[in-house]
Amino acid sequence: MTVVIGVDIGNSTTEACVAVIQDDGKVEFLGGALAPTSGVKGTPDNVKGVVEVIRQNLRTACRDLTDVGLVLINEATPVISGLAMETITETIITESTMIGHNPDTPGGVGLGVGTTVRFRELPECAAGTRVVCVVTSEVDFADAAAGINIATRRGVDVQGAVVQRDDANLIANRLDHPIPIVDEITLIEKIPINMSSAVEVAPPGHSIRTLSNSFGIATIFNLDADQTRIVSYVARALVGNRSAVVVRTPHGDIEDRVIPAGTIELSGDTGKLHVGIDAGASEIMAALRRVQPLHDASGEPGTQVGGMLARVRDTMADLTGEDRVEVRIRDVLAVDTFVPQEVKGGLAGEFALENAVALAAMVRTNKGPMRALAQRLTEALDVEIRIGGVEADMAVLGGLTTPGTDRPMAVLDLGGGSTDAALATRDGKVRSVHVAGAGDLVTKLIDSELGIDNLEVAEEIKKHPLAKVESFFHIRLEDGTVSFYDSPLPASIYARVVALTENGLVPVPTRHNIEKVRQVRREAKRRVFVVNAVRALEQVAPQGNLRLIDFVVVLGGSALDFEISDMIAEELAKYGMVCGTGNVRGQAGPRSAVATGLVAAHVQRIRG
Amino acid sequence: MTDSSVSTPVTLSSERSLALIECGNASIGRRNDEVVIGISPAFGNFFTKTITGVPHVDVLRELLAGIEEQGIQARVVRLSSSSDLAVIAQTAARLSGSGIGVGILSRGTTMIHQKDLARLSNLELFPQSPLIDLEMFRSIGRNAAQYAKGEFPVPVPPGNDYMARPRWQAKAALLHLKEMEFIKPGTQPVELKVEISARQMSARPVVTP
Amino acid sequence: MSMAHVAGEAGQGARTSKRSQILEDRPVNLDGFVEEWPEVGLVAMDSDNDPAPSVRVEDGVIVEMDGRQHADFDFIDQFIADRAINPSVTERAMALSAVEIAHMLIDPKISRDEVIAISQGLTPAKLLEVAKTMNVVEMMMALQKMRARRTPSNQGHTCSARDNPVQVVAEAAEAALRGFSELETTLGIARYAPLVAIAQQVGAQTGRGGVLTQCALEEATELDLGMRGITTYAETISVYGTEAVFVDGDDTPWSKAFLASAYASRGIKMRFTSGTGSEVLMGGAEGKSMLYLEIRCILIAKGAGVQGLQNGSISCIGVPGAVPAGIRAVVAENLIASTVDLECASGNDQSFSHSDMRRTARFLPQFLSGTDLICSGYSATPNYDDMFAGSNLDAEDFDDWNVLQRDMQVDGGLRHVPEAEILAVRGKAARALQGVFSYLDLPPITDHEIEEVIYAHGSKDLPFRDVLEDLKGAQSILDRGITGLDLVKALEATGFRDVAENLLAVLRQRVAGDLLQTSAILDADFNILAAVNDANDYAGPGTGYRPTGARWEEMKRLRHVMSAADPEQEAV
Amino acid sequence: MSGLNPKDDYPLGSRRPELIKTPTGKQLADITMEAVLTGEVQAEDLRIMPETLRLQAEIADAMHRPQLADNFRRSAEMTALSDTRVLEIYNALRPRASTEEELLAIATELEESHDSPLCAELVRDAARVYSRRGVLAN
Repeated sequence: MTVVIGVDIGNSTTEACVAVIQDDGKVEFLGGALAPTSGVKGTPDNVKGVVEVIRQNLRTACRDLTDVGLVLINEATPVISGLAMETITETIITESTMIGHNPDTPGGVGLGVGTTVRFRELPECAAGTRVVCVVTSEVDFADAAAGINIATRRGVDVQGAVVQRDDANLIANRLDHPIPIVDEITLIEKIPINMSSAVEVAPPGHSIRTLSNSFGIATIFNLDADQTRIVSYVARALVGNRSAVVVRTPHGDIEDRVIPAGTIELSGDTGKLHVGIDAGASEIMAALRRVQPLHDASGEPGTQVGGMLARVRDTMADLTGEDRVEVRIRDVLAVDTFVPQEVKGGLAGEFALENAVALAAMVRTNKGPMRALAQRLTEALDVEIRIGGVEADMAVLGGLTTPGTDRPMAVLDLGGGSTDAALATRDGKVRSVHVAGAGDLVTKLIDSELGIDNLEVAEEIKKHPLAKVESFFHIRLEDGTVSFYDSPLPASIYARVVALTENGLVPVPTRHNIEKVRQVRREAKRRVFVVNAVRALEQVAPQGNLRLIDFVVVLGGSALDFEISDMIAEELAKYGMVCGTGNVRGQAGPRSAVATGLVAAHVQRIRG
Repeated sequence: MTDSSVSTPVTLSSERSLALIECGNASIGRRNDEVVIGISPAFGNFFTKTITGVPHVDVLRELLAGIEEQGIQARVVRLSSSSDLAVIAQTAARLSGSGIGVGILSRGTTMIHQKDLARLSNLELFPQSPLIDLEMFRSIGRNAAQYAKGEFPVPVPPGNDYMARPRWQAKAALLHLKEMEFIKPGTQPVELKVEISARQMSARPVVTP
Repeated sequence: MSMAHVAGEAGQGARTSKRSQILEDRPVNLDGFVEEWPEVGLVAMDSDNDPAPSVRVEDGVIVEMDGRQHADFDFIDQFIADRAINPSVTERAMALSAVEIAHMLIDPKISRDEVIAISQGLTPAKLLEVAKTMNVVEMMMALQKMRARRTPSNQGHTCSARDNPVQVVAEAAEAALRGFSELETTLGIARYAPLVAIAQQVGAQTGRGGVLTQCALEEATELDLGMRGITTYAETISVYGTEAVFVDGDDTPWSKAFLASAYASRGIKMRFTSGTGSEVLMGGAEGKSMLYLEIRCILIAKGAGVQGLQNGSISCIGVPGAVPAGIRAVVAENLIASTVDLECASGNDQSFSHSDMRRTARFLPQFLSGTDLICSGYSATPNYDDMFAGSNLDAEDFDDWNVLQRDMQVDGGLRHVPEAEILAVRGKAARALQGVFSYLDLPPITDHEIEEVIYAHGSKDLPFRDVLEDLKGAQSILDRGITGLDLVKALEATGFRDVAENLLAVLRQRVAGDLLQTSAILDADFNILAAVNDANDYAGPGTGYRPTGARWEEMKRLRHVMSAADPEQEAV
Repeated sequence: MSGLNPKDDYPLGSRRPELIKTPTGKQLADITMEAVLTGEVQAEDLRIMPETLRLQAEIADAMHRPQLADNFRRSAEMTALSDTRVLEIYNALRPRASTEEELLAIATELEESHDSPLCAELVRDAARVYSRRGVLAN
C-alpha cells in the first residue's frame, strides 16, 4: 500500500488530491485541497503553495507526510497570457455645433428653432424675432425665467434655451409658456452667438426625433443634399438622446474619425498575413484561422497595435525572465468592444462610445524551471517528486472520473488566462490545444464597457448575479424576483445596484441600470468563453468536425461561474454534444481534475 | 504648520426675505414623489444665517431648487421639540411620502435621512457646517430628490479642513446652545408655507449698458 | 480675509487705520473667540452654577457629595463617591481650605506623597476650588512636582493621509529616532488598520527599540490588535463628565472600567481620554463649567483603576480656546490628573490656532513644567497627514522645538538628528517592512516606493499604492490570525534581526506586566521608567529631573550651530 | 502575598524574573529569538498570567494606588475569559443594552463559571446603579 499525492499547479490555484493505492492496484481517494499558487506557475516560487496545499490535504485526510511515498506534479504547461485594449475611433466636434450630452433633467418638451442670443441681450431683441436664449451660470434661475417672460410678453419669440447650471426645470416651471431647455452645458461660452440653432427635448422615457434625423436637421436649416451629407454625422451622434442642441455654423462639423491603429502581422504554418486592427475583431480572427497554427504575432512599430503587442511581450518577458525577443505569441483572441470616451470639442463633457479592440495573447515559455521546482520540492518535503504527464492528458483522465462520461470525450478547461481543450479518442489518444482569452479578458471587457476603471469591481460583477436594492427591506434580483430582509440593509447600498457575493451585497459603483450591467456581463462572457469553446474544440475535433465529439466536460475555476457553463452548453447543443460541468471523482465538481488525473495515470502505469 | 489659510465661503447679504407661515401640525405625506425638509427650532426666525453667514433664505431656496429641478415636490416642516440633527432628519424622513427627508440646523449642519434607517445612521451627513456653501445646499437637495426617485446619486463630498476647529468650533457650540433655548419639548412638527420674496427685476437691470 | 474685515468693508465708507488693517490680517484673528455663557456651561472654570464642595460619610460610605444626597447621585457621582474618593480620609481632607491645599501643591517642602494623601479625599467641587485659587505660574510649579514620572517624555502621531503603510513605517522610524517614547496612529479608511499598525510597529522598533505604539480605532478592533501584539498600548477610551453625554457616547463608567481591566488582563498598557469642552460642545453641560465636568472625568479614570489619562481638552480645544481663561483651565485639568496620581498625557495634540505665537503659548505650561507625555501627540508628519485632524505641532516645527529645549534647558523629549541618520533609518525601516510584507504575502512594496519615502516630506510626495490590494492584505492579517510574533519571525527571516529582537523584547514585556504600572515607558535599553522606580522626586530647586550629562549635550545640538573653534565651520 | 517591595522588586521582569511564568510554564528567559524561530515559543506564551497580575496589584498597593490594584485583580480574573466573551460583556454593560436580569446573570456566570467574584461585583454594582438611573434596557 502506498500513499500518493497528485498536485496541480495552476495559474492562480494549486490543487492536490491524496490517494491510497492498495497492492492490488485499487485506488481510494482521500479528498482534495486547494491553496493560492505562490509565484508564477511553473517556477520554483511555487514551492510555498505546494507545501501548503499538501499540508492541508494531509491534515484533512488524517495522514502524515512520512506516510507519503510519492508526489506527482503536473508538467505545468507554461502558458501565460496578456491583455491589451486600444480604441480605434474617436469623435471630434469642431466649432461647437452640437450638444449631445444627456443631462439628468432637461426642461420643457418639444422643438425650438431660432437664433442664439445671450440672456443679457434679450431685451434688445426686436418683437417677432425667433431666438434661442443662452443663459450662463451667473444668472439666477428666477431671474432667467423672469427675463424670458418679459421678452415673450414683448413679442419676442423665445423658442428654447440652453443653460449652464442644472436649472432647466427651475426655469421651465416659471415660464408663462413652456419651451424646451437643455442644461448643464459646462462650456457654454463657446456656443456661437447669432447663429441659427435648434433645441429639442423629448418627454421622459423618449428620445429626440428631429435632431437625430438627418432630414429633420436638413428641414430645419434648409440644407441641400451635400450639406445634409455632412450633418448626417451630427444626427447619428444624437440618436438615443433625450435632449440635444444643434447650432448651424459656416464650417461646423462633427467627425467620426478612425484612428490609424496599425496592422498586426500574423505568421504561422501557412505563411504571413497582415491585417489592420481597425478592420475589427472578425477580420483578425479570420486571418488567424488562415495561418494557424500561429508561430508569432507582432504589430507595426509606432502604431497602437505595435505598442499593444509590445506591452504584452514585455509583461511576458518580465514574468518568465526570458529575453523579450525570445517571447513568441502563440495565439491571439481579438474581441470587438467599446469604450466610453469624452468627446473632443464637446461643450458639456459628452461621452461617446468609441469602438475598440481587445486582444488577448498567449505565450509559451520554455520548460526549464520545472526541474528546478521539482528539486526544491524534494528538499522541502523530503519525498520523491515525479513530474507527471502532460497537463491536458491529465485533465482528460481526471475529467473521465465524472460519472456518466465516456470516450470520445473532450474537456474544456476554463481558466483565468487561457481556455484549454483536450480530446480523448476511443483509442486512448489525447489531443490538446490552448487558446488565448479567458476569465481575465471578460473582467477587462466588463471594466471598460461599463467605464468602471476598477478591475476588482469588474471581477465582482463577473462572478455574481446582480440585484437592485429597492428599499431597506427588499431587493429585486436580476431575474425579477424579490428577496425580503427582516433587519434593515446598510445605508451604503441603499438604492444601488449590488452584486450578490458570498460576503453579502456589494455595491456596484456605476450609474448604469441593472439591465445594462447584466447585458454587458453576459455579452462579455459570450464573446470570450462561448467563442473560445467553439474555437478550441474545432482545433482538437477529428477533422475539425464538432459533431464527432460526444461528451464535453467543463472544468477549471471559471466552470464554477453561475452562468458560463450553461451558455457554453446551449451553444454546443447545436452540434449535438452533451455538455456539462465536470464532477471529478463524483465529488470535487469541476476542480481537481489534473491532480486526480495524475494519480489515475500513475495507477495505469503501475498496473502496466 | 503646513497651511494656516482657511477658505471662507463667500458671504452675501441676501436681497431676498423669508417668511415661514405655520399651517398646523405636519402629517405624513401620501405622495411618493416628495422630499420633506425638517428645520431646527430657531432656523429662519431667531437665526437668519448659518455659522459662516449664509442667509437661511438662500439655504432653503437652494435646497428647494435642487429638489424641484429633479421634478420632485418638497414640503418644509419645523421641529421645535429637538435640536438633535439626527432626530430632525429622521422625523422629516418619517413625514415624507417617499421616506426621504433632509434635516438642517440653524448653523448649517445638514443630513439626508431615510425613514427605515436607525436614528444614528444616515444616507449623507455634512457635519462641518463652516464648509457648506450654497452650491452644496443645491447638491444636497438634488441628491435627496434622486434618492426619492430610487436613483443612487454620487454623494456630495463633505469636505474637510483641520483649521476649521480653531476658527469655528466654539461658535458651533455657541450656536448649538442658543438653538437649544428654542426647544419646546413635546411639541409636534409643524407644516410651514415658505414664502421667499422675489428680487425686484428693476433692482438688477438686465439691459447691457 | 476675516469675517470682521468683510463687515468693515460693508460699513459704507467708514475709514480704517492702516494699523487696524495690519492687525486685522494677523493670523490670530482667524481664531474664534466667544463670550462666556455660564448658564449653559460655556465657561472655563469660574461659574456660579458649579456646586459648593461638601462631603458626608456614613458607615464608611460617602452619602453626600458636593451638595448632593446619595439618593440624588447621578451615575457619575455614584461612581466617584464609591470608587474614586477614599472615605477614610475625605472628611479630614475636605476640612482643609482650598487655599491651604493649593499652598501644599506649590510648596516644595511638602512632598508629592503628602499631597496625594490629601487629594485622594477630595471631591470634584473641592478640586475645582483648589484650581480656582491658582494662576498659571502656580499651576506650572505644582505640575512640575505632581507629574507622576520623574523623567518627562513625549508622544508622536505617525499617520498618513493615504493610510500608506510605507509612509507610516518611515515616519515611525524617524519619530522614534527623534525621541518620542510613544507613537500613535489612526486611519482614514479604518479597514487599513492592520497594515498601518504593523508599519508603525516595525518602524518604531527600527528607529529605537522599546518605543510603544498604538492605533486608535473602535474598541473591538483596537483591543484585537493589542491582543495580537501588533500594537502595545491603547489610549482612545473616552469618558465624559455628565451622565447624558456619557450615555450618548454609548458607555458608562462601569463599561469603561470593565474595558480597562480587559486591557490589563492581556498585559496591555492603557489610559482613558477626556477633556474640557466635550460636554458643552454636545449641548449637555447641564450648566456646569468645563473644568468641573473634566474633574469628574479625571475621577472616573481614578475610580476605574486605569493608570493614566489623556486630557487637556484634546479634540474640543477650540471651545476652551475661545473663552476667557480657557487655556488656564486646560493647564488645570493636566494638573488635577497628576494631583490624583494618574499618568497624564497632556494634550497639545490638536490643531489649535492660526497664530504661531498662540500655538507656542498653548504648550509652554506643559513643556516647561514637564508632564509624563507633553504632547499626546505631536504630529511627526506634516499636519495634512495627521489623521487626528491635525496637531498643535507638526514635523515642520521640529527645529523650533529643539531650539526651545536648548534655550530653556528644558527636556521636551526630542532631539536633533542629522540628515544622514534620518535618511538611513527611513530606508532601513521601509526595507524591513518590504521584507515583512513579502514574507507574509502582503501586497509588495517596490524599491521605487522605498526610494521615494526616504526623501519624502509627506504622503503627497509618494507614489500611490493599490488600495484594494492593500485592503485585501489587511483583511488577510485578521483572517490568518497574524500576531506580533509572526512579525518577529518575518523580520528575522528577511535579515532584520536587530529589529526582530527589539520587537520581541517589547512583546516579552507584556508577560511581566511591568508596563501596566503608572506612567510606564521603556528607554532605549529596554529599562522600564515608571512612577514606581522613576517616581517624581521634585522637592524644589536643585532636585528632581533636570537635563544634564549626555542628554543635555544631545539637546545642545541643532541643525546649525557655529563652531567656537572655527566659526567658519559648523559644530558637529 | 509574596511581600513584594516596589523599591527592590520592580520591575518584576528584571528584578524578580523567577516569579514570572508564561501560560505554558516557561520562564521569561525562555522567550528567546531561537525559541521563537523553532516554534517553541508561541503567541500563547506572550500572555500575562493571573498570578503575575496579582503581583503587580501588590506593587500598586504598596505604591498606595488601591484603585489600580483593584483593576489588576479584576484583570487577573479576566484572563480566564475568551476575547469574545470579554467584548460581549463589555457590550452588555453599555447603557440600555441589558435588563437587570441579564446583568445579574452575567454576574452569576462570572462568579460561578469563571471564578471571578471581583468582576461579578462590578457588574452587580452596574446593575444596581443602572436600575436607579434608568439606563437598563426595557
